[in-house]
Amino acid sequence: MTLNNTIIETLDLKKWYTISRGIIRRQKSYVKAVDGVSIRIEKGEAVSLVGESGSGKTTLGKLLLLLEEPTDGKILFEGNNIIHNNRKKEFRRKVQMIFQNPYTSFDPRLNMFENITEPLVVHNLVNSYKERFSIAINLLSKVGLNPPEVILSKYPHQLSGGQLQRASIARALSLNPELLVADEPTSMLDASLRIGVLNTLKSLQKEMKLSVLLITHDLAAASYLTSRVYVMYLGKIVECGDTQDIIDHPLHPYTIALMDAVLTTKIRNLGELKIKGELTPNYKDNVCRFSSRCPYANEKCLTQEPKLVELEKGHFVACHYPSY
Amino acid sequence: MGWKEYLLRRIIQLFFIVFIVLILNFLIINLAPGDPASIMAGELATKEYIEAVRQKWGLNKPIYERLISYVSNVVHGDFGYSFTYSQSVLSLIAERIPITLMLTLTSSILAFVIGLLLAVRSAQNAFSKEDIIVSNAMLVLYSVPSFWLGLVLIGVFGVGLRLLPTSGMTDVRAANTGLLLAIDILIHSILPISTLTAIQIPVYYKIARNSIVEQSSEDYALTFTMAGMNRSDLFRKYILRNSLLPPVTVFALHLGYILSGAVLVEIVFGWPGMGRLLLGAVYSRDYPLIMGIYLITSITVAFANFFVDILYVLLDPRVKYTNESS
Amino acid sequence: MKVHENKNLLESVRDFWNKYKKNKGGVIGLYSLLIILLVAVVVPFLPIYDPNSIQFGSFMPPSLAHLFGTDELGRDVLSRVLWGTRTSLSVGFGAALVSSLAGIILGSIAGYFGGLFDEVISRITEIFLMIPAFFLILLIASIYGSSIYYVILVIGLTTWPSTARIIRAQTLSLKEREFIYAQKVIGSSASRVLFIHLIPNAIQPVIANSILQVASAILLEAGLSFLGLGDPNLISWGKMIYNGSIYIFSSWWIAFFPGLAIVITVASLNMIGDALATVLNPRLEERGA
Amino acid sequence: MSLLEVCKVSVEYKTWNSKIEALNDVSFSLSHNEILGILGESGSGKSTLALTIMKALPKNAKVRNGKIIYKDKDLLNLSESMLNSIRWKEISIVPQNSMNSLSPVHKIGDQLYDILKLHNPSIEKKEALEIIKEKLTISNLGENIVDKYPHQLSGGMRQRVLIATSLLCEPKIILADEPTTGLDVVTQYQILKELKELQDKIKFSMIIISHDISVIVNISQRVLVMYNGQVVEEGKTQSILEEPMHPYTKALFEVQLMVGRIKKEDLKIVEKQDNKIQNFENFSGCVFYFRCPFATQRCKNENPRLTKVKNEHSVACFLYG
Repeated sequence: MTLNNTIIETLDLKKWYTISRGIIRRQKSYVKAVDGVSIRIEKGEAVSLVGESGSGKTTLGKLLLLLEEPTDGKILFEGNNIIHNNRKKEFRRKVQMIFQNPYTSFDPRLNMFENITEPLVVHNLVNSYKERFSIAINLLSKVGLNPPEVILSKYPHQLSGGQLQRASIARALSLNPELLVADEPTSMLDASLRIGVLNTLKSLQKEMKLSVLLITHDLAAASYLTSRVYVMYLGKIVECGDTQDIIDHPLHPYTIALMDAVLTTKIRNLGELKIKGELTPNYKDNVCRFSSRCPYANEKCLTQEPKLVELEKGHFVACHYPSY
Repeated sequence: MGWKEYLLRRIIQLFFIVFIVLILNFLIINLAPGDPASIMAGELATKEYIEAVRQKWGLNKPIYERLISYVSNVVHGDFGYSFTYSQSVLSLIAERIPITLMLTLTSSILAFVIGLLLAVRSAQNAFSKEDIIVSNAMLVLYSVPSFWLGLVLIGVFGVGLRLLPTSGMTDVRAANTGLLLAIDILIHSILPISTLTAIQIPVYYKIARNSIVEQSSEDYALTFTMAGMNRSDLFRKYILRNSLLPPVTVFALHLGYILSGAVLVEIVFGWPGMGRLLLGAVYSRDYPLIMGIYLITSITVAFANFFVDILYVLLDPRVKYTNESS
Repeated sequence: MKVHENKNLLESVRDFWNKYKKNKGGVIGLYSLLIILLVAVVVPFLPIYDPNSIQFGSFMPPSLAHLFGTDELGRDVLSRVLWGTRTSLSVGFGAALVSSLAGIILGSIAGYFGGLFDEVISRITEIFLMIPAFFLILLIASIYGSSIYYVILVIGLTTWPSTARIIRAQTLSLKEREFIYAQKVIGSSASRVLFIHLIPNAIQPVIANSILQVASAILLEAGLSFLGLGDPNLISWGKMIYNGSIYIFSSWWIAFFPGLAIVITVASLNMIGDALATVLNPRLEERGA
Repeated sequence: MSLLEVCKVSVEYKTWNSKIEALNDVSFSLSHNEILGILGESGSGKSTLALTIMKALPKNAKVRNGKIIYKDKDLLNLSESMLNSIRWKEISIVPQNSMNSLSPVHKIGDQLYDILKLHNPSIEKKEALEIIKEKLTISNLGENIVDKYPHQLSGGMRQRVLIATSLLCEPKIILADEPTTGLDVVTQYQILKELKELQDKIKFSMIIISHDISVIVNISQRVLVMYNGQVVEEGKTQSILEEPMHPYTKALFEVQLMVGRIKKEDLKIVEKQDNKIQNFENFSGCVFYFRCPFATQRCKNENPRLTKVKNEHSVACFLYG
């Protein structure tokens, strides 16, 4: 693949939050929410970022959208470093986001018409009310919200979670973006509505050749929607590769545990997971961050932090003892 | 961060705030139209004295030097000299403190206890007729100016019913001593203390009631109800403990006004405390005295806030004494 | 089809009113405040005596001719009480306006921009919260003079911290809501986010607080006038009480009626504020055990 | 023989301007040592059901009719003191996990002691502490938890404390209301596994309430599907897995995504527009009418009753007679 096919790329991206303690001897400690992450999304590609809460995946999403300032590292958008760049306005038009909580995604004082078409106003893309209205109608039918005229006159609290999440997609699409970041877009929805939103995203991605980054804790959703996966643990990418590859034979013990823990409607014995404790951000420098929960951890894992290496073609893992 | 360091930081903060109050005070004097020296001396001061004040506080020097000499004088306990009373401001105030404390401390404690008891009763029958009536009555009481309530009580109990003395701390004509004097003072204090108590009750009532009502609908109340705990146990053991923080905080904050909170009522009842002092100062434009009272009040308020912060850490295990920022 | 149907806004106003009107105190407060406001506006046209006329006898007790009696100079107490409405309400609403504006702007800037802005504004807020407003106003009024504008300004500028704190807290929580993030994602400017989306959504709890501030400003002004530090050119309830207090043993009506006027005005405001706080804060609404 | 019998319970909430029917003629029974799963989306009335059984409904809720029989007594008709002797000792609940499910200013040990003491007034402090520590241990927590405050624990640990609390008096029935909502996948798995193991070891009946079909089918022996305050399907887990009947249950199964089984084509599901805009007032038809792809005129006018179709498998749908 050539470089100019990449829509967005991060290079060793870091976001450390400082916690300062003491007044006389000021010691600084850090929460390394994102700690040296390099990911890449190609044009028209759907990629997912999978991890538990606390893994740093949401922070990474916010960094990508320049909602947070990175501590260190680069974000290349279409080949240009976008941090401290004066092309933000253009970037804002090309990269859009769908949020986790649909109920708080819209200004409660504005009706859906105003909410959905606000990006057009901000970017001065419409000349008349009529134009704005017809674009809105068009957007709503694209995301399957019917009847559009009725929906547009409603206020956010009058719609259901599923409808709001579709409206959220419509708002994002109003700018004809190239990249769509979706942060847990279905986790707040009732089970029977989730698939509809995922389907909408899926068909739009194909139709419009959108690049999509799906941030999720749900491996099933990741495998349904995206072709490549990054697995994140405590600020680091621990495994990445083709979705099918990773699901067929995961290499990192964390990915394996994550997959084991997913319950489906296929009944099975609830056996012991090969993972201990809960995710806690207390770890020393230069150790494998998963070692405190890893069943295979030994001396090496406690003295040397594993690097992300390509074990198979396109399948990377950061583990000293990947399970072949 | 440890407990000691938290304390230290709070103490530093306390001094910082007192310092700011001093500067503010300084600015008010120095930015006023006219001669700051005559303001610092008061309107009754003689020319010679104004000149002496000018020298002493360095009022003919540049502003930063003035600030330094002002702060250092105040830090050394020199709040200035009251020409009206021919006495140093600090000793004047110190004399009145116990007299004022008698009223303020008693009434604060009474108001806290009565307010809390009423709140408990109201909140346990929240939204009942009784609760709504008491709540609204408290709102009305909260709207009554203290000095007017004092006058109304004087009118009813002093003038109308002729039951209680209405002015002063003692009966000057009787010249009582010992136990009789104590009883005399007590009788004289009934009306001012009642007035002060009455106007403070609504403050504690409102905060405590709302706090209890909120806590009663917390999830843990449901948990314990489902665990079979009856209402009175649940209330006594859990809801009360959880709802106490806001009223206790307000009580502690109000203690900041312990020296000055009663001035208007003292004036009405001719009580020889800080209030009378202040009234006199206002009438004779005795600026050093007014500033002295303002400074003392600011300092007690700052201390009360300091005290509240410490109290919070002691009472609420959720408060961490770290200063996290991102 | 019309998209800008205001039916929903109307509906929500109606909803709000339906909830509000269940609070009896709030309704009584609202009606009585409306009457007081009306009095303040139409008082020059009312068929009452000139409040400064001293042509009547002094210390006349309440009678049909003088419903509230006359004062030590023989002025009609009723017409003075009615004229005093103007002073109290101007101080109350003026000071609350100053304090709300200052509080909203400072609080939202601190909350939204965070960092150094927040640090500086929050420290200032903390310090101002600890300033005993009454005594500062007293000091300033005695040194600088006591025109009503000073009184309004000083009360306003010493009471803004409570508003700033509420707005800051609101802004901090709103800032983490997705719709504010969404604004940034679509490229809205900071001022657009702040003034179109953030402040309008954060303002609800401030409304109740501001009404309560009107009430406390009226009380502050009364206390100040009681000490003789009110605007000497205006008729003020506090000053009337002070004058009357000397004659409380013989002519109770001189001090009583202006005090009653304060209580009614302040209580109306407090009841409205309290009702608004209850309606706007779902945690205080009636539900469950 | 059944341990708990819920008969035709209807509950409605009164808000300041309307009435909402939360439960409508809900009936089911619970046997000894059985795990019954109640499946439903938010607003289906499943949490109201738990509160009704515990008789802890908020003041604005009213039980319109019905009985809840436990040991020949109708829980809905018991006096407060009789009820308190049954609560926790016989029936306890794992409440929905939140920051404030326990008092934030009391130590966990003290709170558990208070609950234990309610039902064993004569118990000595030392003995009580012993029991508390034992319950914490079997819930996979350290004994040092007794000296902690709730805010010092992670979400998973708080959930385990709530489980330990429910076990304190060794009840016959435990209701678990969304025991894993808000926890991440790994913790969710572990908690469910622990709950199942505890039930196996200590033997009690359990009603587990969840919106997550995969949670329900993996832990329960029998399933009750609720929609809009009504039971729409009921049966053995195996039977429901083999043949879900109600269109709603079918939809829930269909939308389940399976890891490792990537479908090349899109999932086609019975999704109609969700119905927040629909008006339910004065509607007498089937509760699923507005979303059902198979709805007929009859469904609009008439509400189907729960009818037995197969052995221990009932459904409320006209498609099945």
